Amino acid sequence: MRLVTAIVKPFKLDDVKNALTDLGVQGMTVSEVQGFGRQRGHTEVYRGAEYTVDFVPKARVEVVVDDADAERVVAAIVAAARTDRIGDGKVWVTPVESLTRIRTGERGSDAL
Amino acid sequence: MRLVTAIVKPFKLDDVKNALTDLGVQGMTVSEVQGFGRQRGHTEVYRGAEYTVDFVPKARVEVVVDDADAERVVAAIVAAARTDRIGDGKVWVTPVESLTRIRTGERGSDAL
Amino acid sequence: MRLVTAIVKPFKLDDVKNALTDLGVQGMTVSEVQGFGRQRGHTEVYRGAEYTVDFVPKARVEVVVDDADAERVVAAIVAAARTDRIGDGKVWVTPVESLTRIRTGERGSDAL
Amino acid sequence: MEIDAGNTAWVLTSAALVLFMTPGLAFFYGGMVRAKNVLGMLMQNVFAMGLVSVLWATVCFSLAFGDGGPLIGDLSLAGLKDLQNVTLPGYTGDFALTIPVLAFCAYQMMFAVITPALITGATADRLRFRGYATFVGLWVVLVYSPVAHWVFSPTGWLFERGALDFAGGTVVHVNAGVAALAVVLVVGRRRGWPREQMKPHSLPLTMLGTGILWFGWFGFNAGSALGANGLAAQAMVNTHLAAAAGMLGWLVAERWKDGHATTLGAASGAVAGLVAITPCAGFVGGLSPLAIGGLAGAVCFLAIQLKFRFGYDDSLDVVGVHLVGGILGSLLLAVFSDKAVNALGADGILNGGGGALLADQLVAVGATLVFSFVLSYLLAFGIERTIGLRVSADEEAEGLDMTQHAESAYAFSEVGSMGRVG
Amino acid sequence: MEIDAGNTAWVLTSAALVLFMTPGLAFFYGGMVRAKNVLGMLMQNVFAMGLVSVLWATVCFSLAFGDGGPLIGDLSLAGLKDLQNVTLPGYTGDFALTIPVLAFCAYQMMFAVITPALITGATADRLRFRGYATFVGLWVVLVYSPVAHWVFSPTGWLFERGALDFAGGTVVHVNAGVAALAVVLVVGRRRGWPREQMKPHSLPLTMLGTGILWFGWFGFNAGSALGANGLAAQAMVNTHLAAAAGMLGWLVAERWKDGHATTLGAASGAVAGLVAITPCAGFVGGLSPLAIGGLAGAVCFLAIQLKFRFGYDDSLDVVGVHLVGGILGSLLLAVFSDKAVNALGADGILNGGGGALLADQLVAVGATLVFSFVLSYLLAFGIERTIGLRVSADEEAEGLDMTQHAESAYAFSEVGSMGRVG
Amino acid sequence: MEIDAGNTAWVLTSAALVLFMTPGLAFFYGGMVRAKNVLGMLMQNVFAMGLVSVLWATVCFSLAFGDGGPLIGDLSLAGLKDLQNVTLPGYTGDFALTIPVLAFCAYQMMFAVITPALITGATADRLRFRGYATFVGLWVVLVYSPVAHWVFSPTGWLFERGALDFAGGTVVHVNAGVAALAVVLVVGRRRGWPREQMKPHSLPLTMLGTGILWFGWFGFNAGSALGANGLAAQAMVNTHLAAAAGMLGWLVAERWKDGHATTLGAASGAVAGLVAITPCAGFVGGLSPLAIGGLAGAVCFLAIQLKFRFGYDDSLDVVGVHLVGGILGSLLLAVFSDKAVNALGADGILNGGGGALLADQLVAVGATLVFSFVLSYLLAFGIERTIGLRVSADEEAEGLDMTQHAESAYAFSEVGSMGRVG
Ligand SMILES: Nc1ncnc2c1ncn2[C@@H]1O[C@H](COP(=O)(O)OP(=O)(O)O)[C@@H](O)[C@H]1O
Ligand SMILES: Nc1ncnc2c1ncn2[C@@H]1O[C@H](COP(=O)(O)OP(=O)(O)O)[C@@H](O)[C@H]1O
Ligand SMILES: Nc1ncnc2c1ncn2[C@@H]1O[C@H](COP(=O)(O)OP(=O)(O)O)[C@@H](O)[C@H]1O
Repeated sequence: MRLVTAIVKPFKLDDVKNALTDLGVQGMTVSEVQGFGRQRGHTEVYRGAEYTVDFVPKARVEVVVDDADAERVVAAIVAAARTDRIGDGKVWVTPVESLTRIRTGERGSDAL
Repeated sequence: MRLVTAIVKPFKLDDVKNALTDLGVQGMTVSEVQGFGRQRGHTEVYRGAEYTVDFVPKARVEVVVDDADAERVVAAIVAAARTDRIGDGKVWVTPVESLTRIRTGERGSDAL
Repeated sequence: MRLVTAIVKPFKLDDVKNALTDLGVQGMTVSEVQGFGRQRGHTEVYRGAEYTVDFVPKARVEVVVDDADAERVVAAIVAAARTDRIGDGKVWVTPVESLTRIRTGERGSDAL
Repeated sequence: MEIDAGNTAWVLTSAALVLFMTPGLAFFYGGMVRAKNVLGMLMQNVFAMGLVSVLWATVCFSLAFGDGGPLIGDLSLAGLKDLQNVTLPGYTGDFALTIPVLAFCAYQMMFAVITPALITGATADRLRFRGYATFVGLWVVLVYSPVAHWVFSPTGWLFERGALDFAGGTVVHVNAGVAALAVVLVVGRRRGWPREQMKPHSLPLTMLGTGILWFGWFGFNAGSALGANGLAAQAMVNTHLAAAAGMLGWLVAERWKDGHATTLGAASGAVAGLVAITPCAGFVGGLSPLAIGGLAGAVCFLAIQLKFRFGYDDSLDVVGVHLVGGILGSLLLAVFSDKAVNALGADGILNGGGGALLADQLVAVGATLVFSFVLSYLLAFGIERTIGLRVSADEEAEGLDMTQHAESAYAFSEVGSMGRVG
Repeated sequence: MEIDAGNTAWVLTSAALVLFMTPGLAFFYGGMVRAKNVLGMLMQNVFAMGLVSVLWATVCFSLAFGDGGPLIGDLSLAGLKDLQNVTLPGYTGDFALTIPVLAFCAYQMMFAVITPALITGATADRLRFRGYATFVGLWVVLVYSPVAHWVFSPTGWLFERGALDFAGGTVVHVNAGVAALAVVLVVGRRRGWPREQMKPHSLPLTMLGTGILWFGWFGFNAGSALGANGLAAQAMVNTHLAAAAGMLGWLVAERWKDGHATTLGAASGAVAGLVAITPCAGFVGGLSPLAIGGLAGAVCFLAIQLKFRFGYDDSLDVVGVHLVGGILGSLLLAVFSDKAVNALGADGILNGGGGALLADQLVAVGATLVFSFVLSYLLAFGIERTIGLRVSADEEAEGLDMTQHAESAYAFSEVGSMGRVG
Repeated sequence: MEIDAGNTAWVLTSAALVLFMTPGLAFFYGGMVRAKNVLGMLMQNVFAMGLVSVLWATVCFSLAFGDGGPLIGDLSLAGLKDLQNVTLPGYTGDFALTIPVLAFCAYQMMFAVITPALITGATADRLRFRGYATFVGLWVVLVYSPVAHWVFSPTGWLFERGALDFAGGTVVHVNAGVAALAVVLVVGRRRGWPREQMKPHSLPLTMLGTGILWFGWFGFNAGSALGANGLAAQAMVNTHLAAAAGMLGWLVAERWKDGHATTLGAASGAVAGLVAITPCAGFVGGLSPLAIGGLAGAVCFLAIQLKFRFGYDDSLDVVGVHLVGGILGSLLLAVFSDKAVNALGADGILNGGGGALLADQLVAVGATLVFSFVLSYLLAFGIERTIGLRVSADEEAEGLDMTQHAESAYAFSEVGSMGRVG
């Protein structure tokens, strides 16, 4: 199986979630992250002292999928998260050797 | 080596931690995540407006282990995190090419 | 490509970020995590009741890099995050099958 | 008539209580917005404490209580010129002050501060700071001061006509409520509303604001007796009971409609009750505050649903609570008013006063609605076209805190707040 | 005796201060619970401001201060029937009021509001809202009103007997504290207690509550002089010094036992000192408040450990602080009381008064303990068996905020609070 | 002269308001520090409410207002010995009290509490609790009490000389501000300052503190009239207008320098204006508070940049705001003072009083600066060398909350706060 990890803009998360459910993906795991990249951070001022924050809030989406679905999932995420502006994020795919559903102990695709 | 990643119910985290330490696992990394899946979210009401929250708080556990231990670790997590109710979560295993302990620079199993 | 994941002490994050940018790394993703390991947690007291907290706040850094750069990146992180005290953390490397830049759809190294 | 220390002590205390309401309002509203806009909200309210106070001392107090005609005061008191020795026009005979004019001026100043601040709830998350500042300054001079003169000053035309407003049902709540509607119509909806979820980022902060508002409202209403006497005590009892009944009224209504009694509902209902009792506080007695407050709680709960029906984004329900609650209270006063409670008042319908008072109340409410709506709309429109009153789409997405004030409200985690100085 | 404006100003101010204590208590408790239960806690307290106030106006004030016998008032004042012209039974001669009866009624109302609210700390995280609402309503009528009559009304049997309680040591603290114990015994422990960790989710919120409580307590105690005079000043000094000494007493005790002086300890000790000085505030002088407060701080710190010994889950230590502190203060009064401070009081043991006062205090404390415990237990038991007073295991795990009120307290991150409307 | 109930009501109210300022200060400062140090900050402030109050009752009140010479009082009033019957030295004739001495004692006690608390902002994030506690105790006895005697007591040498300080410009702000500088020089900078970013962890908490401080300051300044009269009203108006103008002054200055009007700037400017008006509140009139406050806002904004120039880590700008603002206000008083406002005052330069008052003010400021700086430095130095005043590098990195108090401020997520009960 494959693990698709995507870093997207937080306000795009809902679109990504919907795109994936439309594909029939049944579940995903999301977390809050801070991104560093071409998209610069911003500057804050407190009592005349300037603070530069290099990190930008992003959402991290993890989806375990069958090997066959990986490419479609990536494409769906790219399509849904895209704003054509710097900072849209990345998607990467890594191999998964086994997946287990805790509730039932099912393995592999059945655990999805 | 292997990286075992588990998504579990937050209140089960302590049990998982204890199960792993009983197995002799020396360390793990935990993070807060939001889960989407068969377990539905909930509805909130603010001044008469209904808000549907699709995500459920989960805990994400990462453990790097020797190849030999991966299966036992997965089994231990499944046993400890199980409540037999929807939303118990998943465990997946991915390959790790190298592990380094920052403090000493040790590699591989020695870094555990 | 490779995904380098590092668990470091939060106050070392800035140094790690700078070390990586010096190496020419253009981006990374950071998240807040709780670590469990040799470095023990601490004890809190509320109205005479002692609470033991086993987890220590850590920062998790993820960097996708070209295969060729993986080792140099790991070394740079180790050098930057090291304080020679228990709890400095770990770095591990996992294989990445594909990387896509959402904004442009570029794949592989071009997506970095 | 000479100064009474007891009355002065109570009015000074009340002035302090009313001042405290503006930060209270800031927290009440601030807790309801998203975390990226909370400082913008707090700033809009706190800034009113600065700008409005300066304008009050320089011109507004004189415009509101100076010796002009029935429509507006004059500039004779501008800059607080020797208030030690002056007697305010109309404040003679039954209305003679037993407190220093400066104490009265300070007390009224706090009303002028909080009234425009009330508007900020309706326009949450989308006002440009510079445009907002301009609006507030002009509004308090051109809208608040005249209306305060009409209703509060014994020389004002509505006061002389016999309209009653003990502590600001029309001057404060109807006035700010309808102005809020006008500004909302000019600046439009928040992007994503009503589809996108914009839930309160900190209800405990909102509850803090609620507690401060309830506490301060005793100064607002009971202080309007301008003395420490039976009338002040009556006003305090009425204020508290209306808040209590308002809470219960709202909770019952929402439990019946949505199946839940919510914390935010309890807070909102209490405020609705407080708004509605404001004009009535010193004119009614017995259990009427329970009727007035309870009705206000239920009616305002239903009223806030209208924005979805008609599609105006009254973000934190200023129209639904302050405009509707203010009108309701001003009219219910004509029902429950009782001369046995306040000889300077009038008898309402239930006490055999007939409809005379109701007519006066309708005139007062109507005049305030028209005048305030028209001027507020023109002001907002003019500012939007010149300085700009609404932020850009990007600024709105990034949030007011960052874009208007270069700050962020919270930094709980080391990781979240990394960066370097300079 | 006629109305004095200065006295009225002070009592009105004090009423406002006491009202402010209930939100203060809500934050004091709310900060100590887990984030999933904070709204449930705030709601329980704020709701008391609504329901209890309405009941007070309709029946309780009359039951407590109306013209009944030594055991309970009557309904002659129900609905606040023309309080302008009435003289309260017993409030003649030395006890004649110099303030409007309505001001006294408002002031006492705030006491009735906060007393049942105190109970919520003991039952944190596990009460069903509907059952709680029922309990509070019945409790204030059936338990609070009679006890207030016994002790506060000059026609009450404990008052006549000579028992002293300046501002509510028995009526408020012993009464609420023992009721808390009763309800805890009915509803049982939180799941996981004491094994599982349930640490405070926001100590700054708790410190805010502490600040508001300390501030409001001046109205609670010094306001009970019912005038602005030397006695009120003495009560204020005593109140402040007892809070200060309570803080130090607690900190010393915990530093000695656990090795740390904690922020929560400072807050808890101050409250313990304030509880203990409440009955004494207008009867003692000199440095006795330091002794009373300091003792209370240390003793209450030790007392809160008892719940672990005996296994009752007094979650936020209402029993350990209010019951123990209230009893301690009521009895120490018999030691430090001084007629030189208050001619209407009595001399305690240290001032040559012998044990007479101690006997009366023991009777007052004992009567309150028995009456309040029994009725509270029966009420809680009856409600648990009918409406249900405790939430289900799943509801408890998910938290009161979501299950009782369909709300969540905080939404700091966009990711955390995603979702769609409707 | 006999007790007046109205005056007493106002002074009791003011005492309560001033007490409330210390928690307010705690939140104002607490919001500005990092999340790992917020409890340490709150604790330092709240602890002053405990320790200083006990010392005030036992010795300090007597040292400040007892019958000594021009330099210091005596111990005749130590332990608040029968204050009912005493007349305070110097408080006769024009200065005769119309309130109970105990009310005056309570009121002054609150000033003694907040003054050392002001210092904690400068030394944020690095004081060892035990060392801090020792410092505060000694400081209030050895530094605060004498200075209060010099300036406030009619028998003090600066008072007799003719120096004016209505509510504590020198006694409170210059005194605490220069002491803060001394302690900072002893303990040194926070590790990482100024390179590392240490941004405020909760500006809403800071805004809460601001609201409470503004509210309480009415008690601080208007209460210093020691009565409810025209002077108190004047002081209240001046206080409010100076806060308002201070806010605007700061915002204009920072917008011009950094291009942004910030929420923290609004709060800081209001406090700067309040500090500067403190000595002047009861001596100036008309629009002078706008000039004094506006100047203070702009000047303090510039003053806080000095720490970067000179490299002292005045962490939360106590020197820049309280020392600079206090000196500024004390000297501007010599410009704007007006006998028409207060016959017991003097005419300043603008009112034809010439430079006489300026000379007295310079002496008062100078004497306070030298005395407080030297003693504070020696105290801090001695404690650092014995008990230890600064935490270790590791403790500083881990934070005061954990290392000094074994607590953590927030636990919003279940995951973040896992663990087992020890
Ligand atoms: N090499 C990388 N490894 C891991 N995450 C990265 C990497 N490069 C970028 N990211 C993540 O992607 C986000 C967007 O990248 P950025 O360079 O800002 O814009 P874009 O992807 O449009 O070029 C960053 O905020 C970061 O979270
Ligand atoms: N395909 C997936 N990829 C990643 N995480 C998943 C996936 N499916 C489910 N999860 C995670 O597992 C959690 C539980 O899944 P859910 O379907 O709700 O229950 P169950 O695991 O019992 O079938 C989800 O909340 C989500 O965090
Ligand atoms: N087997 C593991 N898998 C994943 N993370 C680990 C593992 N062991 C340790 N960690 C992470 O590394 C951090 C440091 O480990 P620790 O044993 O405390 O110190 P050190 O790395 O110096 O031996 C831990 O807090 C945890 O976050």
